[in-house]
Amino acid sequence: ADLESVSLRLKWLPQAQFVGFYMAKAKGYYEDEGLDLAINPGGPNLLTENLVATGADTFGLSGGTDSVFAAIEKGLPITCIGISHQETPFVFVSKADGPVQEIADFKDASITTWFTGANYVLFGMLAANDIDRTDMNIQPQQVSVTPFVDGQVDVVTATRYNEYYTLMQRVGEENLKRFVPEDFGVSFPRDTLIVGNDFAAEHPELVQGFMRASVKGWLDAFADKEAAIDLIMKEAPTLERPHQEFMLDEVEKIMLAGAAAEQGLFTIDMDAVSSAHQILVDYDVLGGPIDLEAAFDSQFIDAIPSAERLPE
Amino acid sequence: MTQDPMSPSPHALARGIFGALALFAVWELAARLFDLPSYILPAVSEILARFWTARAVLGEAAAYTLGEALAGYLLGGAIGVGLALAVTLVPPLRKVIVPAATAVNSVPVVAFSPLILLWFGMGVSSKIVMVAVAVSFTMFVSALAGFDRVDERSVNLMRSFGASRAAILWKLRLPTALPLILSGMRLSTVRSLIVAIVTEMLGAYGGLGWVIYQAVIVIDFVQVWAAIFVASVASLGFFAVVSLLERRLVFWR
Amino acid sequence: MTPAEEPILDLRRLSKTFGEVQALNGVDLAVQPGEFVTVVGPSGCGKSTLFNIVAGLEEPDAGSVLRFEGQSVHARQLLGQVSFMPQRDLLLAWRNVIDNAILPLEIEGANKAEARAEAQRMLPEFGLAGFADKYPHELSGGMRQRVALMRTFMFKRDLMLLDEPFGALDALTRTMMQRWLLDVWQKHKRTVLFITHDVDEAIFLGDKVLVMTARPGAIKLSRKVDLPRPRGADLVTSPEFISLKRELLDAIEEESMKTFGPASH
Amino acid sequence: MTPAEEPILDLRRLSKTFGEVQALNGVDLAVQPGEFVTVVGPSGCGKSTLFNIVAGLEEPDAGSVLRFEGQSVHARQLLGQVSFMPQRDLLLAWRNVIDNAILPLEIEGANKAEARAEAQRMLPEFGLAGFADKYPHELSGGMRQRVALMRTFMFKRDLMLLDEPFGALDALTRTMMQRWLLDVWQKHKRTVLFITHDVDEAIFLGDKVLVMTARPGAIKLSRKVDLPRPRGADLVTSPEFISLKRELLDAIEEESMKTFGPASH
Amino acid sequence: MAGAQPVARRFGAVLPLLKGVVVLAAVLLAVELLVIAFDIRPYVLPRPSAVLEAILRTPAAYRDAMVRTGLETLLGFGAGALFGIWIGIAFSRLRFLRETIFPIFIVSQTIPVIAFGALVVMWFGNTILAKAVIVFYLTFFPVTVNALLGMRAVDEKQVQLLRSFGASDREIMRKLRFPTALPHIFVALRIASALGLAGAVVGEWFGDTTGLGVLLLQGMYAENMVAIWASILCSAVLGVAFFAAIGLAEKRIVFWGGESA
Ligand SMILES: Nc1ncnc2c1ncn2[C@@H]1O[C@H](COP(=O)(O)OP(=O)(O)OP(=O)(O)O)[C@@H](O)[C@H]1O
Ligand SMILES: Nc1ncnc2c1ncn2[C@@H]1O[C@H](COP(=O)(O)OP(=O)(O)OP(=O)(O)O)[C@@H](O)[C@H]1O
Ligand SMILES: Cc1ncc(C[n+]2csc(CCO)c2C)c(N)n1
Ligand SMILES: [Mg+2]
Ligand SMILES: [Mg+2]
Repeated sequence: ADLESVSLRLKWLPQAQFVGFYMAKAKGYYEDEGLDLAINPGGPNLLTENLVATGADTFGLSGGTDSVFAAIEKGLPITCIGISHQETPFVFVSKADGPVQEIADFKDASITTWFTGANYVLFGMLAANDIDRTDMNIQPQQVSVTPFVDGQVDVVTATRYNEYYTLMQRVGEENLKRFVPEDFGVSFPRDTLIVGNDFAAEHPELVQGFMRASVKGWLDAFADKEAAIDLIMKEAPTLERPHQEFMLDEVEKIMLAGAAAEQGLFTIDMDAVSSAHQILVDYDVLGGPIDLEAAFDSQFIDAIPSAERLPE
Repeated sequence: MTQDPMSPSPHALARGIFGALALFAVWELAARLFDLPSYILPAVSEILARFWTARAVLGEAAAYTLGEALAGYLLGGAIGVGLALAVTLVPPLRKVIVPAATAVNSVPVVAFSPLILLWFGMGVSSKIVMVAVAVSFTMFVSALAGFDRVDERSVNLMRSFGASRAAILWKLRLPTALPLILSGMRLSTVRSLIVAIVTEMLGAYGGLGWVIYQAVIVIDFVQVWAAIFVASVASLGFFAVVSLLERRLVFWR
Repeated sequence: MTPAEEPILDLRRLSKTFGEVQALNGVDLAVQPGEFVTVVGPSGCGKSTLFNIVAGLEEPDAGSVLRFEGQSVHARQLLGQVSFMPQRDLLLAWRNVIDNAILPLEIEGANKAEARAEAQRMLPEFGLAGFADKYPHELSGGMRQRVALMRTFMFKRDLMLLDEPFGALDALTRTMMQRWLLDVWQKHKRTVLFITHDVDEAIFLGDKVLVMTARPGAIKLSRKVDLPRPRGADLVTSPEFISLKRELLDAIEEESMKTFGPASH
Repeated sequence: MTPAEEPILDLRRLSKTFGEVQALNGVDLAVQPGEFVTVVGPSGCGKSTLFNIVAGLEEPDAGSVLRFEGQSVHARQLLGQVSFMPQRDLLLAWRNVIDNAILPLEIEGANKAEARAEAQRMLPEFGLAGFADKYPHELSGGMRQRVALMRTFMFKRDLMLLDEPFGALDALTRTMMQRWLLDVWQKHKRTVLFITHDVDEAIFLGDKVLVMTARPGAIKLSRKVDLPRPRGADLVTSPEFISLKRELLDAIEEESMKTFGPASH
Repeated sequence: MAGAQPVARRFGAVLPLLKGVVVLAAVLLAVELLVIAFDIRPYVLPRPSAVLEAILRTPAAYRDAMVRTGLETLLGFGAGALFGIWIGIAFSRLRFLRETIFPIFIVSQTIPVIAFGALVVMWFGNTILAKAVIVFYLTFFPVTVNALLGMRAVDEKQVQLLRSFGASDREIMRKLRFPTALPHIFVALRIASALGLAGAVVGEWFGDTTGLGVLLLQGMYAENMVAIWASILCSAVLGVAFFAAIGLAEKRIVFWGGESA
């Protein structure tokens, strides 16, 4: 049959975080849906929304709800058609025997976080706990967690599947204390699937097919993690296998958390979306509210029955 | 002979400005004609307008970056010239330092960035070090070529006057090397800013690179371009100042 | 010129070997105070090497005797003792006329202001009046040579070594400079050792002309020049001049034939 | 040398002005085929300017008459018509001896292989046998000059202009080259116009010596040299030589005094 | 001397290489001992043996990365060198063009490419071409500058000599100006080779699957110091190889040593 050439732009380089898409491609699920799909990695300073909006890529696994809001506000013609990480994928970490034992201790602590979205999660957590952040010591976080390990920083931001693994390796999990945003009333769903509006209008069936194939790929990856990790190690042989195994386990938890636990993978939980949206409006990151209904389109993912989007 | 096409014409400045204006005009026209969205290519007018509205942010960032670039530039220049001096004064060092410097320079500076960010933190010091690394090799090569250019006969003349090594260095080698050192410094100006900006994009507390990084995150490409324009103007200014200094100091050509 | 005096410079069996190359082989040479001695010889015969030794820049081979002002010395002891003018002017481009001239005084640690004042006073004598603030690139070839000479003169040592100081000049400018040098020398009365390729020049200037052999260099011939001073332009066509020139040319030709073999040249 | 023949080059009232500077002012000059004419004159008097015009590189001022092989021509019509050797050898560092020599033939569009073969045959005559594949940096100064001369000879034109071809050589090497040039010239019998600063050289080589005035240049004096050929080294001490030299030197001195004023030099 | 020369020539190419390898080995050994002696933590500086071991564990990955990055650099560098020379020639002949365009070229060099990854991907896709274009952009400029400088360094007297032989402007360019500019051009090529490699590495940060830039990035974000040093080592090898290759070419092509006469 005639396959339609399309591409999926990831938010980062190949790693277990994205293995479901590689699995679907390896098993031919995209071809079954009439798609000849190329998986393009991302990189720093490469914005998935941008590439999808200009038509350079068809689909994108973009930063998260926050970057989708920004794109919509700037008028980029894209729509979110599914959310991968149902809850905030990062946590704030302090030392178990350190000065920061509860959220109130953040007040006098030195904290680093990524100023690429994670900072608003932190602000939201502080606000929800009545902590005034105006004269707190919050600094941008660099690639490395070493300043935290060395004790120069009290609180560090970590993705649950990446930096947290490094921290466990270097400090030991028993010596770490986690502050999970959801425990403090804040949630930022991330790793959003997006598509260009024109493409979605012209080829709704292909979008539908893409979602179906992707879901199947992910379920296969969860079902046979050994094979999934093999696949990733083939894509990026210099990665460390134990880390990737840990990553897949964590990603599975995040992808099946919240509303997805009931409704299945890639569910768009509009409650979580609007709560994240509200935080960004409150902090004037967004100039004003955006039309969430138009920006988040559940029709494609909802067309797949929940039973088919959940592991056996 | 007909007029020499190599020498500058009296219209050089006007032509340069004309070229820039022509480019801006084509750019503006293209952006408007094809109705390009700003995430592809914003119109020049839009960028210039942002120049003004964001002048506080951009000005502060430019000062931050220029400060880093300048510090790294001076440090790198000192290291480069210092190494060249060491090699000149202690000839056996040459066999060690020249290949080592070549190897270090063969690695793109960005490859060192994670290490330097780790060793020197996210503040200005890591930027200064990165700029210094990038600048020092150029300066080392230029200064060494300059010191090597010294006429052995002039050295002998100085010796016949009873001059010490230090006197020869100060009164002869350094001035002889000055033209090449300064042309190396002129080339390094643009590079020092670029390296500062790129390093800021990998992690910083401020500066043009930081502004660009933030702007990319919120898909504000007008801001990105405005920051680039500022960087270009700053580079040209830096370049011009050093060129002027060069003309002042190397008056004998 | 009182030949009975003790020589200021006295070289005996002076030899110099660079690795495989023997540059000088047993040079014997005595220079009296106030004497103007000119040296000619084929290219590569070791003239500059001889000067380098006397200026203290190179040590001669063991067994050579080097006496200066009556004392046996190592070459390096002569560093700073002899005023040396190398083959080209070697002016420093970033120093103006005055500052180029006072360079040796500066190195000696003299007071800069005083040195400058002294140089300023000497300018007219060197035909450089009004050029104090000019930089080398603003001077003609002849003027640059005069600055270099002035620099050598300001380094007040009893013995001056001039290595082809006019080598780079055209014949006419060179003639002017020669006359001028004799003028200045006669006023300052210093001892001069002067290398040249030009036999006319050697005779015109010297109290004594030395011809060196081809490499390894030694003194082949030494001739007193008994021509009256001051010497004018018409001297070159006088019979004594011509017969001396003939003798010297023959000696040089014999030596240079050794150098300019059919293939080696 | 038959003076009755029509001159190959005939210049009348030739003038040249650069902006404010008048370099030449009414040069009158005729050169017979096969003649060897030497030109002397103070530095900056316009000798090179004269050559540049005859080589076709500059146009003279309006009113000047320039006749070549009996025809009135514009200077630019002479481009490629005259073989011109500039003051320095100007060899191309990336071409070996043969390829430097055939450069003008290559530009004429000649067959390269044939040109090379011809150059190869000429090498021994220019004392360059066995040096075909050497590059300029492997040659001594004298050899480089000979390659440049060979290049000029290979560009077979009736008129050759040599601008101080031996200016950069030391006196001894220069003498060797002069003798050799006369040898080659006598074999090839070409017309030569030869600039020099050296009066000895001008007399030694020329059928006729021209003395130019100080700037603006004109012909001050023209003297036939009635000395027998071939000329040997001892010629320079002959009475005729000396009296001619005297006359020329006086003329030059008069002119160069205008150039070397106390401040202008 | 005459006998020693052919031997020296035969080993001429191998000997420095051999010496380089020995020196490199010595340096690595010294660092190894230093790290062990001072008990330096791997996050500050890993042991060279660990780095080598990492490379040997997945040699194909590092080999492929070097081939890919090398190829990108080579393509862009070749194009940049040719274009740089060509535009340098054009600029030297057409003053209007030079004075109008050249300032824009200078300003263009102040744009940090990594800010425009998206534009690069949009215009050139995720192809090797995109990386080559970045390398090209970084390399052509120094070459143009030096080509221009070199052609200006020509001895005007030589130009006149060729004119007197009846040479045209084109012949003067081919036979005189260009060869005179070659030594300057090679200085630029040396500078450009390091810049070009940096361009290729950064270019691979715009969504690529193989290359030293990809490995570097992965090492950076996984905080895998060993992997970072492994990619640094590989790019040093690549960079030195490029530098040496240019040096070798220079020795061959500019055999006369750069002096113009
Ligand atoms: N440092 C050195 N090492 C090796 N050989 C040398 C050195 N200095 C001079 N020579 C050799 O010694 C010989 C004499 O050289 P020198 O410069 O004294 O000659 P010269 O008479 O001054 O020649 P010219 O008239 O060309 O100036 C030459 O063959 C030269 O190659
Ligand atoms: N292109 C030019 N523009 C302006 N002035 C020039 C130019 N060419 C020559 N002159 C001037 O014309 C005069 C004659 O110069 P020319 O080079 O012909 O002298 P020359 O006799 O060859 O001198 P030399 O003996 O030093 O070679 C000089 O004053 C020179 O400055
Ligand atoms: C400034 C900055 N912002 C965000 C992240 C988080 N992040 C972006 S890409 C990536 C790897 C893929 O998971 C991670 C963890 C970071 N590290 N640094
Ligand atoms: Mg000498
Ligand atoms: Mg001239």
